[in-house]
Amino acid sequence: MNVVLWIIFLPIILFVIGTFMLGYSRKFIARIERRYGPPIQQVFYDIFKLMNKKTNISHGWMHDIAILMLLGGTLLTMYFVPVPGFHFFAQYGDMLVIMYILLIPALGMALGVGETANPNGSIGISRALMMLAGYDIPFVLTFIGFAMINHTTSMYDLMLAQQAGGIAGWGLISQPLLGIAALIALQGMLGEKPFEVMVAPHEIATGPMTEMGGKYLGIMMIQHAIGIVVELTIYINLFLGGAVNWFEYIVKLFVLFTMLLSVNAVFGRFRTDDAVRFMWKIPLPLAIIGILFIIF
Amino acid sequence: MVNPILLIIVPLGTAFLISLTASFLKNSTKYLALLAMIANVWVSIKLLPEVMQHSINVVIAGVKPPLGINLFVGPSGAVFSILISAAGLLILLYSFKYIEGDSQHKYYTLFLLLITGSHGMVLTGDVFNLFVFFEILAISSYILVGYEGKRNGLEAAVKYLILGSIGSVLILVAVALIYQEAGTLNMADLADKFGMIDPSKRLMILVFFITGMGVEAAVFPLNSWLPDAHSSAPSSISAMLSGFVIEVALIVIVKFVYSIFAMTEILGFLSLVAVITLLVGEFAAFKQANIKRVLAYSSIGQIGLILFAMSLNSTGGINAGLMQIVNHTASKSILFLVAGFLIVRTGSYQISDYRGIAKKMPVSAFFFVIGVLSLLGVPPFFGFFSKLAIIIAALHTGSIFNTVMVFLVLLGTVIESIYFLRIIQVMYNRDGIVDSVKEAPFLPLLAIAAFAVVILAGFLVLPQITGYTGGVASEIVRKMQMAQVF
Amino acid sequence: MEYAKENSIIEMMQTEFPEAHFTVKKERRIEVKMPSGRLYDFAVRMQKKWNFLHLSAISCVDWIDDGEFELVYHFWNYDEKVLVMAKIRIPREEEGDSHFETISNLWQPAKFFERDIHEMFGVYFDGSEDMERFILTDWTGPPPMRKDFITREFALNFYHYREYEPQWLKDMMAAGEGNE
Amino acid sequence: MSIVLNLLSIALAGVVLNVLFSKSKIVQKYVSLLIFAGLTYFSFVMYSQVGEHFDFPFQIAGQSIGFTITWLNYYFGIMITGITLLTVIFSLKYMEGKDGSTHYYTVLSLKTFGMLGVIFSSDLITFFVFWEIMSWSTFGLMSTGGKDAPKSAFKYFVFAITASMILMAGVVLSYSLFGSFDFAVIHDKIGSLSLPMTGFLLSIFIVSFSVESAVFPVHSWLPDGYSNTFTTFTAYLSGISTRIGIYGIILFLFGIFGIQTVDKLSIIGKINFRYVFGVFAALTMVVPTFTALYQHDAKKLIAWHSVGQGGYMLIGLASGSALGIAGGMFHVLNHMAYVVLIVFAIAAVEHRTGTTNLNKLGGLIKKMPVSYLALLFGIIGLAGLPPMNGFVSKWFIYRALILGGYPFLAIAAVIGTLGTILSVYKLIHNMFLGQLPERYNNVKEVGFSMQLPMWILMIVVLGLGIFPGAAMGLIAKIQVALGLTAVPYSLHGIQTASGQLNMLVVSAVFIGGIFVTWIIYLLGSRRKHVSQYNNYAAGNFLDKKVAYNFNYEFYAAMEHVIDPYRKKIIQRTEQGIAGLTDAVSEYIRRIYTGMINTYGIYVITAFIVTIIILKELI
Amino acid sequence: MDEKLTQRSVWEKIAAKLSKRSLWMLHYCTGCGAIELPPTMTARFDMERFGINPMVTPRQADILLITGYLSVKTLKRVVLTYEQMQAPKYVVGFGSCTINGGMYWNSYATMKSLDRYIPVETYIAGCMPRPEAIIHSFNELIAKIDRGEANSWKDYYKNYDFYRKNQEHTFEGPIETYNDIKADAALFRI
Repeated sequence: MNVVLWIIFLPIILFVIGTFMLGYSRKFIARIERRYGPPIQQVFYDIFKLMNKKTNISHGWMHDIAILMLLGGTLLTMYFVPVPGFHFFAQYGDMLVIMYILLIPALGMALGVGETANPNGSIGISRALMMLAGYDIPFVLTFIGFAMINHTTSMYDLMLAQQAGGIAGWGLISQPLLGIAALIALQGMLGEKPFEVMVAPHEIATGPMTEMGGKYLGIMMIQHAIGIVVELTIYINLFLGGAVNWFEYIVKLFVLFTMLLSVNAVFGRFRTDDAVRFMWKIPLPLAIIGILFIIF
Repeated sequence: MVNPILLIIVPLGTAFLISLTASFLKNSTKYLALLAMIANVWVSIKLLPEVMQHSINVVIAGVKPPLGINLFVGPSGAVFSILISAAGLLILLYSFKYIEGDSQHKYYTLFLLLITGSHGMVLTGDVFNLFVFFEILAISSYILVGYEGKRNGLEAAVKYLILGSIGSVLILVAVALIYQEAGTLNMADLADKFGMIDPSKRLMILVFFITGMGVEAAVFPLNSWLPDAHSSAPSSISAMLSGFVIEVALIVIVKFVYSIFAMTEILGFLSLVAVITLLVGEFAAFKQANIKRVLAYSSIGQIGLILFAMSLNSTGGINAGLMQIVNHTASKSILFLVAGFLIVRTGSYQISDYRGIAKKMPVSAFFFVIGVLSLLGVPPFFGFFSKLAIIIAALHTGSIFNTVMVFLVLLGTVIESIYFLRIIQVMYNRDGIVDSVKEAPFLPLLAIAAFAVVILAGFLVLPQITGYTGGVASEIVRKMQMAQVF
Repeated sequence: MEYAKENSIIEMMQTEFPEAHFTVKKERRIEVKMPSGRLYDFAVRMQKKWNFLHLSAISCVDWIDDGEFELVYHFWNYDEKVLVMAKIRIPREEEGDSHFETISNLWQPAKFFERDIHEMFGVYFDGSEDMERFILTDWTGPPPMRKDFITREFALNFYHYREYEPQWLKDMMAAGEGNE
Repeated sequence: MSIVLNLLSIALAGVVLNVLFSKSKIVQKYVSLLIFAGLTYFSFVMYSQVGEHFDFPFQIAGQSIGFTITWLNYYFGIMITGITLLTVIFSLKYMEGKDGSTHYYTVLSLKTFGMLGVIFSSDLITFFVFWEIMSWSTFGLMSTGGKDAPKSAFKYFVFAITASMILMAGVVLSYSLFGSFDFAVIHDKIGSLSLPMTGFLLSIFIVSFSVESAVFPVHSWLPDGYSNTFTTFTAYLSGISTRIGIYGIILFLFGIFGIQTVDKLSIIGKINFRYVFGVFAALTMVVPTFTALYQHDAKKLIAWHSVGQGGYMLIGLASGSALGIAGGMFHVLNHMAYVVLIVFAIAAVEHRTGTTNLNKLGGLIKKMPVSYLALLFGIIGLAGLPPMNGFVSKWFIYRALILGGYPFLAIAAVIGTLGTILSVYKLIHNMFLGQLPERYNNVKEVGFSMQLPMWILMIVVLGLGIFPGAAMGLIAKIQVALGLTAVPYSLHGIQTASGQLNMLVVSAVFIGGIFVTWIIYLLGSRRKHVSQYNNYAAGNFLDKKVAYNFNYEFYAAMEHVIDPYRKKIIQRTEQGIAGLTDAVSEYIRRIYTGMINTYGIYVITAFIVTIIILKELI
Repeated sequence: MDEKLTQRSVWEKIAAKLSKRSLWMLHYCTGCGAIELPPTMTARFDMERFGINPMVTPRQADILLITGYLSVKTLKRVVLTYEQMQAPKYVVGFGSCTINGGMYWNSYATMKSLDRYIPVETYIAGCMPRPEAIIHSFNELIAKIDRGEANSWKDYYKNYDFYRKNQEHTFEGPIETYNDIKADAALFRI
């Protein structure tokens, strides 16, 4: 019975956590810029206003289906990532499945933005896909390293293996190289500042979101909120030993998010090929050396 | 029991008859030649079943060997005579339409002399007699090469003449040495006595004979006459030259090395020379633009392949070599005959001028493709079985040397398929520019079709063919004894 | 002889253009008045012979009383560092464009100076490649720089000017705070 | 045994009838349709006769030759006949009006005849005979259909003839080693061979099959060859023709040599034959997919991808674990389904717009929705995303590589996938998304006869994605037949001890997620459809004349990153070899100088040399 | 904006209260007022406190800020951008140039009053008002939204002909913005 409850309430819980985290991030960056910054619940207001818009511009049926694919894909990933107290679906699909499901929202958005027939959108998507190629390789390499140690590709078993060893068992501690490489790749995955070239407002008018307005942009923000929580949870499950209760989980979420935000607040924006070169010059060799340690 | 001597006398007689009656028979002399060839084919077919049981020995003019001249007709003699007479007949049919002009009778007399020479070389049992027929063969082919009277034809004929005469001088010296050492000219007798001759003398005989016959058999260093001769001779003649004249010379060398001199230890050297000939032939043909020269070089390549098969010192090898000879005679004749009318119709030797000719001459282009496919050894055609047999024979010996040679042979086939394919692609090119061209006349196409039938139906009658060639191979391998002759 | 350089230049030009009237306005500034027909030849010599490579501007003055437009061509010489202002008068048409020949085949920038003058004054330069409007693209009124064009009156009618008496301003004025 | 004979005789009848009716196009079309329908029917019905053997009446070199049916060639048989039927249905309309269509149908049936012969052969001779027929007919058709088709077909031919010569050497070598051509006999006697000789023989066969299935170093013929001919023929080629090489590799690696003998060939510790083969497969995955980024012609891009996907199949087989081999074999079927679907969509676009140049197309989704859907299903399958079948076989391959302890091969697979996603999005974006140029305003969707194959393949791609069990049953039978351990499978995925994949649950949750999003979507007010010219352009007015698309150099930044590493080693080595043969042939041609005195010197030197050599020999 | 506001439902009141807290401003710097925006956004005056963020595209913006004079060419683009924005949208006229032409009152090239071409929500007087004035006007706007009076965008649909006539009078001819205003009016049941 509680599985059904979890299925209904998990999206709402994660949406709320995600939106508060986004609000917190805007306040955090405002504080760094010595200004008050919007209230914590600002993102709720934004999402509400967007959903309440009277006109919603759509460029074709694919534009709408893409929005469904976008949030639908993220919800799918959310259910498959184990969260404290709920890992019912984890048995049906392992980390490989999660790694591929992560790409469905990206492809959905890409198709929708393509349909809007705006070159700014297309440039944004081509940059986003190039960034994807950049950060995804080190991230998957770190996962492969762990899967080889524990001879399993299921994320839930990896989490249990880490919890068995206490703090020392955490991925970040036992395999520091893989942990750091994955952290840098995570920065790219969340689209934080140094790797934010796909939504650069000044150059390509917020890239993919150029033609998205009204409820389309609202759903994209919902997806962004849930997506951030899901990607952070993946990192936590693989490297920070997962979470036993919700309090530990939220603390880890916010600590990790603050680390990423502090990097975001300080850095400018990489050009696309510099970002890809950075991703293939720093985290990738780190991960490869990490794997070599594991093999020999 | 029909007397094999007819195979030589009939063409010789008709040749002189034609030159006599040329003045009033004018252009109808060719029908006389046709009769002679038909007679030859009939005789050789009749001979074959008898010869398979026991070889026939015919004494000429009553004088018994070792003094008199005798014909020793074994399975090799019979098989080759069928090959020569059948190919000769078809090429004769082809040249009815191909050779015009009033001096036809000269062409047909020389044609028949060529046939006589080749029959003689294959059937004779006497070394000197072999030299005589070799001379007839060589001289008639010199003149035929220069028949068209154009400048490059004559020049090629002169070159062929000079080299050919060097070759015949060498053979003459060899015959003289044989007579001086072994005291006999009869092959069977020579085979018995050859062992007793002291080694240095034997070496000299061997070298003289092989080099002399090698010039005619187009082995690598000695075949420099072949490209010019074949490319400037009339196509029917070059079809005959590379069809069976070279093979006849080759089989004579092989017969001497195996059954008469019985010097099987030089086979390693022969196979090495063979592979060099193959590679030289293929690579030289790679860059050719003139279609006749391409076919000439490819003949050199095929000769190398046949010689390699023959010098494997096993009946399987010789059997495979013989099958390859049959395949080469059929497919190379098709290619030369088709090329003949390509040149006549388009008036140029350059391959690039045949762009899109398949639309205008579909039947000859189709036969050209079949000829090429069979030559390369593509499965459904006869060439595949012969090439397969060669490689099986080579690999059966198991020696590393042969495996390396097999890979070189395969490389040669790859090169060969590339340059032949380039020709086919030009012919079947879509945007053809050749428009004023008509299809070749019916009779030559019929002749080409007959050759094609041999290739296409080859695998149906495969057991019979391998049976005959097997007989020839076993005859060659066994040392010739005097007893056989009587 | 304080303007030695300028006078030497004037002599040089005077020989070729006797009917032109040269005056030295001040140090490194020469003014030339000439009949409009002779201008093209003058411009060709300036560029090819006398090394005045730079045409910095073509300006137009609307002498409405004389009924003429005055076109002023400003030529610069990099070596001598002297500016020559060639002034010519062309008749001024009331309606439609008044015409003059183009020198854009000698100098590239002339294209834009001529387009600008055509837009603002209505002088059509024959032979120029492109006489389209490019500043006042949506302009429907007469050429605005002409003397007979009263901008104030045009602006009020065309854009329906209205005074701005907002309520808060009236209250403030009534309370007397506005003007201390 | 009559089934195989029926198959081959029908295919041969196809060839003959096509030649006979070459004059009237209509009769030829429907005759070939009938022929291939018959072929498909018989190949599906054949499962009852698996295991039978049939011998030809005559022998070659004393060995009997013939056909046999095993589960492996039943599996490939279905694929060949199925795809040929779909291709013919598609090309009924596509080939209208194109010159060379008579040639097309004849050679297509000849090629099917060759391929069926190859997969059903039970000995090396039949295998080689039908292999030659197949490669010659591929060459025949590949040289028509495009303006520089002959050149690329010639390049294919050079590779193919070299491969078949190597194969011939292998056939005869094994005959001389084992005394028989028959696969079963060789399989029994393989153990008796010395290790280096087995290695040599195995590498001969693997090299000749790698040329046909375009493994890394010898793949450069495929992109030009496949993209310059008729597009429907490209579909047929990249769908199944290159996979006959994979069939050969499976047959020889597992069927004849057996996994045990292959594992014995180890050089140092883990680095055994399979690992070396895996490295080549990894290179085949990575290099072509990133070259595909550069292409701006749709057919070339897909041709490069069919090379890349071939790498996935090979790495699955090279992993050696039951899961990996099952993944490799399953990927053959998946790849066939989605790549043919993609090329059909490209053919539909080419049929309507006349071009496949990605820089000129755009916005066709508004005019050709069905082709868009087909391409979408295809690229999701090609990229290997969950709901489609590509994901399942890639998942098998990944797990096999990771758990088998090959991390760097797994990484090559990941890099390959990402390269695929990038270039595959460029394909669908440049063709169907973005602004619709003015000249394609009156383009219509393709007719029913072209849509039918697309719909069928879409159902196959989605069906296999959600219920992989349908094909896994056949693959398990093959694995058992080849003596490998079968993979425990169920209708919707696999259940192994160390992990479970349930595609049904994944798809169900995805549909659930979409439903929830649809509800949120309905919360907002109604959507307002706008035309493509009502777009944000920083305040400028869009008009029909200006092409407001971002198609040209879609991944410029990635090209900057990759360019330094693209040394074009392959092209340079090829030019080198070609130059070498030319130089050698030029040098040798110069031997025949044409002056008589040189010929004289040749004869004399030959004479002296023979004397010297023969003196030692005697 | 003169007739009495119809009675708003409870849901609309709540919606107004929530959506007033998040207004996105189209950073469209047309005139010299644009230089006043950065100070209002950054540390000293920080308009983000009120949930007002600068956005780049009209699709995502609620507030269209016309900062200063508008030449005829720029006016044409402003009308296009306005029509591309998504309702409910509020135009803020910035500086005296938008009210009655300001310093360029007698220029032939600049438009004199903005609300003849697009409905304007609030005006900010001043020849470049200071950030405090901008913040004040934004708060004024937020209060209007809260009271539900900020419906000037409906006015564009109600008397579209008036605006259309003025626009065509100023420009050389009708401009093609691919927006069917009449259909939209029916959509919003105005």
